[in-house]
Amino acid sequence: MKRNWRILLFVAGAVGIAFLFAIAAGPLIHPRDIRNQYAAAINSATFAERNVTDTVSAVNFDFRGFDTLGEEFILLVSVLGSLVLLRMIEDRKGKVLRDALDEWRDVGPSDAIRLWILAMIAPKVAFGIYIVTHGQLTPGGGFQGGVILASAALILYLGEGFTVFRDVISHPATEIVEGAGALGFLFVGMLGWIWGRPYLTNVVPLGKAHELTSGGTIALISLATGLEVAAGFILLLYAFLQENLSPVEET
Amino acid sequence: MIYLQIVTLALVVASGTIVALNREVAGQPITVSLFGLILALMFMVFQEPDVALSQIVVGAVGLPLMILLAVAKLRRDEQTMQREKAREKAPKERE
Amino acid sequence: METALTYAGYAAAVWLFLIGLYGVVKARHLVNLCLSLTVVQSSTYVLLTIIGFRPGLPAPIYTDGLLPGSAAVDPIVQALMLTDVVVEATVIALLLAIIIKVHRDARTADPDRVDMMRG
Amino acid sequence: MPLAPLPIIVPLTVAAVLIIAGKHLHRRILDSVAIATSATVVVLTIILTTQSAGGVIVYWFGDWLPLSPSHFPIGICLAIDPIGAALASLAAMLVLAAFTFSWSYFKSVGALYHVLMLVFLAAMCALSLTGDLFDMFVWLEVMTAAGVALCGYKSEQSQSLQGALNFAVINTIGAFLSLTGVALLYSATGTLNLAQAGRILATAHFSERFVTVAFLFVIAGFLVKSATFPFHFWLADAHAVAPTPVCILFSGIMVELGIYAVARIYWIVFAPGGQPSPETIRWVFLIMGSLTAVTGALYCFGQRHLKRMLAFSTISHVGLMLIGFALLNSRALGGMALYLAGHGLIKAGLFIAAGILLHRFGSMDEYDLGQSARHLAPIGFLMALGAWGLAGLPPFATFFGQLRIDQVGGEQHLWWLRAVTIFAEALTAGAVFRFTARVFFGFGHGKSMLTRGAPHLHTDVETSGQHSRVPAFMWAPMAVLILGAALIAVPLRGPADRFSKTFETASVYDAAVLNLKTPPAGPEPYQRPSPAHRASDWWIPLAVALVAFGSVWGALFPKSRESAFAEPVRAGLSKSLFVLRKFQSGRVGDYVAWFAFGIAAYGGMLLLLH
Repeated sequence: MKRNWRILLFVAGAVGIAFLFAIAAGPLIHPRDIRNQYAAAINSATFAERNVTDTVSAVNFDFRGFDTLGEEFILLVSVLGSLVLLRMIEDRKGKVLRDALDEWRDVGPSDAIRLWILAMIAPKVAFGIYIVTHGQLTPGGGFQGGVILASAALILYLGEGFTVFRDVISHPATEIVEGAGALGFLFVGMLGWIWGRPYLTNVVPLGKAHELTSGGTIALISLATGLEVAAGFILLLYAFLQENLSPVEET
Repeated sequence: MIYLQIVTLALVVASGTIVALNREVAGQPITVSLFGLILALMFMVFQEPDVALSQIVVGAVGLPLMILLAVAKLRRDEQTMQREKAREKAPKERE
Repeated sequence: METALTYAGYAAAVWLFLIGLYGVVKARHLVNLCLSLTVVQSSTYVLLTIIGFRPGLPAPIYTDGLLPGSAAVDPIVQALMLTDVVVEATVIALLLAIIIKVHRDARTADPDRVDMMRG
Repeated sequence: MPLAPLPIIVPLTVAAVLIIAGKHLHRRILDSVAIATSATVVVLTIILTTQSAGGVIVYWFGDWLPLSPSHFPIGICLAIDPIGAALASLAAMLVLAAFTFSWSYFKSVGALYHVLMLVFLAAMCALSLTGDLFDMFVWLEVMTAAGVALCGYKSEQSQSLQGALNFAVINTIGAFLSLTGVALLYSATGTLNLAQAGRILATAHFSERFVTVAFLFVIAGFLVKSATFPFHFWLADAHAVAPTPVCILFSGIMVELGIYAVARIYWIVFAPGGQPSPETIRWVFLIMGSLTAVTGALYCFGQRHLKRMLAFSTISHVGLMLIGFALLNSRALGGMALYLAGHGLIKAGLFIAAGILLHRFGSMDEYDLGQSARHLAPIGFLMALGAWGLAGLPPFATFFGQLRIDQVGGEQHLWWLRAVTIFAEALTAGAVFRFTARVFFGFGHGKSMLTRGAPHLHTDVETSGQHSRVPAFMWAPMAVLILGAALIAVPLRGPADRFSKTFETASVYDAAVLNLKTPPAGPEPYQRPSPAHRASDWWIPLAVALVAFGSVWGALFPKSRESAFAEPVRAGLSKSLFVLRKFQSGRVGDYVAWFAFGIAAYGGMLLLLH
């Protein structure tokens, strides 16, 4: 199909879709009370039933935890898919890999600057852990904290180069963490069975509100999710970084 | 507050349009990262701190980094291909 | 005034959806095609945000000051978006990985010249 | 402990364990674990099917039962009826067949192949068992992600992944539109539960235009997944790059799950309120189903690459299934369910045949293979049997399914549907017959005019080990699948009729899910149509067989006889194929343009046809 014909076809379709959107705006513009019932029910149930202050985390990891299980597996499958696609291109195990940043590292920064960069890792990790573990109290949780933890690994790469990054990350180990995160989620879900309750039932003691131990399984699932998300993003980073490096002949 | 909300919506539309219509590839990581930040701002002003945090860490840092690395990789491949093409051509010219 | 905000948000969502699709249709480079997808996706975020927003009500975080269980904006749509934001980023990464591979095999990044599947 | 969540949790757990431990396990152990897991899921889902025959099984995750006075659901539930559970068990059977086929011979990278397939299985089970709208979207996305990853799985070979890219882009866009639809529906009803949404739509009186658009957007992602016209382009491209075991799942069950989801969403959410009106739904989906069936059949006959041929045949048969849904009649729906089961098994068997050819000869191209497979006559015989089943001839389940659909079409005075059926079944079966006759039995000379312009694709060998023989792990599942499609037919007829009635009765489903106190009257007992009525359509299979034979003869011996009748037919077909091939451009931009146009066209029809 010629490009112009394609654009014409698309524009015709787009005008139609815009029209469809336009006639479907009614309930959104003039909302009725029923729209609010789910939100209201959850907002009032979260604190009363779960001692949790961040409602969104409660929805994610408790009320609609099964959705989150699915979402986690989308993440897992996408990460594994990217690894399959990128890893097979060349086998570079054990080789010294360098990129443009390495040249900068050779001449540019003094050890002091490198130390500064590395010193940033600690607060970053601490922040990530904080976000992962406080998901039931304040905005945050496994998904956000996991990505923050992964970005700590990025700093390691910036400071020390890919070879060190690779050795610290050690790809099989990270994959194991990734699987362990998924397994952790599934396992916490199974806890309910021990008490003869349905899957994903929150059977762990709920603790006191406003405290770190509140929320029961919400905190545990958040932790497992944090592990999986962190490992997933590190693996992606690893796969994409490796694409941009060339092996050097050792002299 | 409501004006701020309308302004952020306008910003989202503008930056989204730029991302969709941008023909440049090299600049895309920057525009995507900007778009991600503006989305995060929108989540913030619409009382969605959880989503905003998620969007900041992913949309403004994680995703643009992947794009940057992918674009860099594509460029490297492009150069390799050109070099190969040049190498294929070179002997013919000598003849 | 609140209705105006809803209209604006809805229009923004529709616009982002269509302009993102347009970006996919006319893309000259596979990376741009892939990034236009993120624009389409952000349209669902804008729509969900508008649906969940309640003018004047706070975020559903009952930490300080906010009476537990009192009215707040819709937490469900936020939960739907929150996971989606993170997960779709990995899906985009998967697409980028495919693009790297396609580019290597087809020796071009123009989506219109990658068409071995004709007929 | 209730079994309900196990078909989803078991494969996911095994997948997670394999990520951790898979690197150190021997290949045979990995295969055994995967086969054992999928066999377990088969057993579990069959038990669930029989259990749910007594009534819809409802399972609330997290013990979040609906709120007590208002019956308002706040959690996510599985709502299992016999049709959904049977579909899940079909999925598990096909995964089992795929794992058996790939026993040790299929090249595998660590445990990743097994992990991805198991996640795919869990997603298919979850999609067929869930009772929540957003949950359907999530598992649809899991299927897409796992499918794309499995397409890219062979990537160490120099095969273009363009098919995977097309698959990913168009399905992701469809899913986004579905999410938009879910959001719109949520903005009106304030719930994500299928049953609750249906009840609210039935009582709250929203404008018909709004409900129609919400319906269209919600099902958009599933229509794309089901590869119906004009969203079908990606399917053939994806099949061309997907390894054989993955093709089994794509054609055998994934695409059909799209139709299932459309039917489920319509009957539970939208049918109770009567918006969009049944008359509209009937006409729109009859038209689109017929278009899908006819174009798919044309494309199918015009292919020379076996996988691509089978992929287009899937599109055509999905069109027939869509017609089965569109008749909005429980007997037709039962027919569709029978057809779906039979088609899934047969198609899986035929893909295994393709895998065997690739294993033995390193090609799947009709003309490249020539007559090279003549000594594999048993495989050829099985394949011909499969084509027989595709034609909807007795004793296969497809025959009984198609007969039901045609009978209901006759009752509704839609006589032209029979022409569509005959055309679609004859051409799709004819293509496979043609391939079999040429490659396995050495018939035919010269290339068929209709395959002119068909892509000549190179397919990499995907198996290792001895290529000089066909291991039992390959031919045995093929035989079981194809013979199974015949054996299940008679025993499943009664249940299919009965449970499709349950499937269509939203009040029973709602009562079970929302724990309503006064259970409404159950579905009216199913009544068999009078024998006289049933007998009237026995000529259709005969017509299909005749047309198929004619098409095969014409294609195998193109120069044999220039009859005044055959020539115009051949010219007409080849002209329409010439036009159709231009649409199948392989460019994702075109597909997205068709998507936008298709959605607008659907919308126009839904709003205008009354």
